[in-house]
Amino acid sequence: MKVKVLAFGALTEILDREFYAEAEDTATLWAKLRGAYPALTGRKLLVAVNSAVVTENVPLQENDVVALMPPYSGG
Amino acid sequence: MKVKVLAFGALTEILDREFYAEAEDTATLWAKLRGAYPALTGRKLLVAVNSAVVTENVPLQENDVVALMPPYSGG
Amino acid sequence: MKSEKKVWVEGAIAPQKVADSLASHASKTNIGAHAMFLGQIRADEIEGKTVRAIEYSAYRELADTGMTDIREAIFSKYELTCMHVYHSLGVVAAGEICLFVFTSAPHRKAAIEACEEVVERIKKELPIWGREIFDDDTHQWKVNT
Amino acid sequence: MKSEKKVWVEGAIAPQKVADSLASHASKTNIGAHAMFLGQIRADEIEGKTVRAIEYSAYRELADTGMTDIREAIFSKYELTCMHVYHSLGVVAAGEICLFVFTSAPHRKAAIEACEEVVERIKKELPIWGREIFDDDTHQWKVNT
Repeated sequence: MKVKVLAFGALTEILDREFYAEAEDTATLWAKLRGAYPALTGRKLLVAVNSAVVTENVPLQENDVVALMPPYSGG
Repeated sequence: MKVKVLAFGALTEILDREFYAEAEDTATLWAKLRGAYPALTGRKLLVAVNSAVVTENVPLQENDVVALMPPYSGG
Repeated sequence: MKSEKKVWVEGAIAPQKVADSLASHASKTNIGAHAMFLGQIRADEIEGKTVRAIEYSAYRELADTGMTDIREAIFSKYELTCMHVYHSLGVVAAGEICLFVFTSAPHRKAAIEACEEVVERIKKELPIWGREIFDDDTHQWKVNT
Repeated sequence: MKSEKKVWVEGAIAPQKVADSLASHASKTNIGAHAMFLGQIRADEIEGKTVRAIEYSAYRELADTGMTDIREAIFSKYELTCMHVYHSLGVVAAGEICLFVFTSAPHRKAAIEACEEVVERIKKELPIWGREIFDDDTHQWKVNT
């Protein structure tokens, strides 16, 4: 599946803010990115698919939007 | 002892805001006033002598200032 | 920081005072959090009559001492940078502000908790009385809950 | 009262916004208490460098949903009259305001508790990130405690 990936916060120093990737589920996507960018290893991460936070591995559909988010630090 | 009496809040509808009275202690003062102004009977009261709140009957000195105060309602 | 401050305001507290007080803290860059409380006069309906204003009076001498006690206790208890309190005397109309408590601290917990404690202590400990004036010009004395 | 509100402010929140927001509530004469929280950028010193600003970014779509959830939960839990929240995006300098939470209610307990809960939930639940910019133009990503 080709999905759109959005990166936020400190992750934007390693990844582009927005790019496309191929993956069947969110766990595979993150594993692939870690393989390509070793600096991602060990990072705390929140994942949202189509603007809803997911807490487990979820299968991806074509054109899904996957957000990769470090811990929040607003306020 | 001649003392200066200050009345506050709802008490000012019964007593003058400021007047002089003769009494040996705070309990006697209040009893005298109740005798003269029956509308005072049963009123909740805080008493201060020379700008310090007193919670028991205290003897009065000549020229003391006695404040008679209903429950506070600021804020 | 613990010095005497002017507490009493004749009539309503202007909303602009809140902005001005806040703006004056921009140079204190160790502050991370401000907490504010504002009391506003409610147009309560009581037995068919509506409160149109409250007239506040105080035993100033005792209230000033009480405010100093509160200030000192709050500064010993919380890690605060500043604290400002304004209370109206005289007539304040419904919809207007009669109390403004403003605490600032490096971190939010101290500012928030101090602000709330100051509000509670002011209501409980300061010799201030409110006379509720109704739309037909009758009145009754306010009772704090 | 529960309708969508504008939350995001480009750059710092002006102190005047606080006065204007407060003044606009004078006509709501069922309000008896306002609670406010303001976050201000601290010039923290970290390893000899001083924070001169924080640059905020957010995942807007998700943050808007989160803010709607918070608003609805707070209005169900507390007897509130209004609630306003403003959060900066972009660069906010040390000493400037980056967060403004404003709750109003007939009685103080609801206003104060709601305000504190909103602040905590915003920090915990909204996808916002702060990049601390030092005086030598290096930076680090803020971590909420």
